Amino acid sequence: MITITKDPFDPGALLTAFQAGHPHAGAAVTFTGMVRSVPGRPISALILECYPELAQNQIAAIRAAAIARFSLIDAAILHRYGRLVPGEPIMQVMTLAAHRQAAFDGAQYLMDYLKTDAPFWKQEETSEGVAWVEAKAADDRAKERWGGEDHPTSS
Amino acid sequence: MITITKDPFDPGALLTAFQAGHPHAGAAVTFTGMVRSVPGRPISALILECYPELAQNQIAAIRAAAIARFSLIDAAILHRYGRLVPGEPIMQVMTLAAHRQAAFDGAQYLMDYLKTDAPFWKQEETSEGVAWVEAKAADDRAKERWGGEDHPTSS
Amino acid sequence: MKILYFAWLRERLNRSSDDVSPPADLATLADLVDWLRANDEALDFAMANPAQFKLSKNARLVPWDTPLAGAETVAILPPMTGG
Amino acid sequence: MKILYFAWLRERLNRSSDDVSPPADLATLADLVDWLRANDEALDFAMANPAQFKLSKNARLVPWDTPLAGAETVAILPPMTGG
Repeated sequence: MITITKDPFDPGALLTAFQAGHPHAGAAVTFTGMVRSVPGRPISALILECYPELAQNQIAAIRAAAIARFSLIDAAILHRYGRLVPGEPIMQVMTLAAHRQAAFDGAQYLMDYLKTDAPFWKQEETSEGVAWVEAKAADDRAKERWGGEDHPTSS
Repeated sequence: MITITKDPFDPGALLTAFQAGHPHAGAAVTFTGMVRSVPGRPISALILECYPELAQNQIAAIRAAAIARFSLIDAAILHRYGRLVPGEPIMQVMTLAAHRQAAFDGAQYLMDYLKTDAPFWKQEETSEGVAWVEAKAADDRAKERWGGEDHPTSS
Repeated sequence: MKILYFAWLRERLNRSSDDVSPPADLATLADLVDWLRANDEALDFAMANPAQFKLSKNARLVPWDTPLAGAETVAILPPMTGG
Repeated sequence: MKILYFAWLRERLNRSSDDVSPPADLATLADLVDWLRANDEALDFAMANPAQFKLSKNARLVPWDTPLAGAETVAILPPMTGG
């Protein structure tokens, strides 16, 4: 269940569809990322560029690694690209597991790798123009807690 | 937003309602706990006993502690009691934060304390009868990663 | 004063609550538990491992050494298994 | 062979792709990048800090020392900022 799309999505409806029909799951974790605008530095939009074929392959590999590592029952990832306005959901990661720690760890693993290894690039649109969002060193560090292999998907 | 109820709930609808109208949030984490039945040892139901007044006060205190500790924008907890069948959602925790790590940490903190400090008691109903679920030492240990104060709500 | 029992403690005692009038010289909730156990063999036996129980006073979880003064409802809580 | 450029690299080069015919003696993707940079001053300048870029071969993220053989599409990827 990997979706790379320009279309808006409904986080709750996505969650309901994902959880349906898994009687052996005891725990589900959902992460939703939204376009954020803060009063001190408001943005009018976030524009995401994507390499869709690579995103599909890369996220499939990250998902398979997460399922194997944390014995997940299922995992799903949706990621949008295009122009999004503040408050709009950008992406959602969902995990299902027997127990809570695996569901939490699986979701965090997916997020940490998506941040650094999925081919999306953000631009912020403000009253002063459009500027590329810089990659964060903190995102590279977050990945290291899982052992930090650089390319879980290269093999 | 604390709900202690015997009524079923829709995890997706709850998530949608919670996320609405928070333009300063960049990250939302949702944990859903479901009644789990495994083929080797199937259960026909999970019966939860509750002390509702204490649950309300206790969860309010845990929620306030989580909001303060992780600078959450909001947090909501719903917990059911009564008789639930496999596949049914038992409870849901939701956090909203500026960034993902705070949303994840807040949700895990809430779960760890709910497991050991919220007055619910589970019984499993199988073909052999009804038996109380034993508290897990692992749940006490999970709480310790946050410093492990025994009663965040006693003051 | 109302005493509440939950889960397997309630089952062992075969009742969910008691109305009691403890003596005025009890200082803490721990003293109250001692007094309750001294007057109830089944409760004494069920609480043989007291460290596993938590206590609430007026629907607030509190340490065992909390003063008994002002307590209208005290609950004796076996290890919780929510979430 | 198709070369793809994304994000600010695409903007700096003012195009999103090139069709190139690299010499047959290039062994790895790293060699391909060296060859591309040697033939394109703007790309050479934009990739002054090469360690920050990742590469893909036929829509798979791969290490820089991956053999070039079989490559139909190679993408040069600035640090990603998804999620």
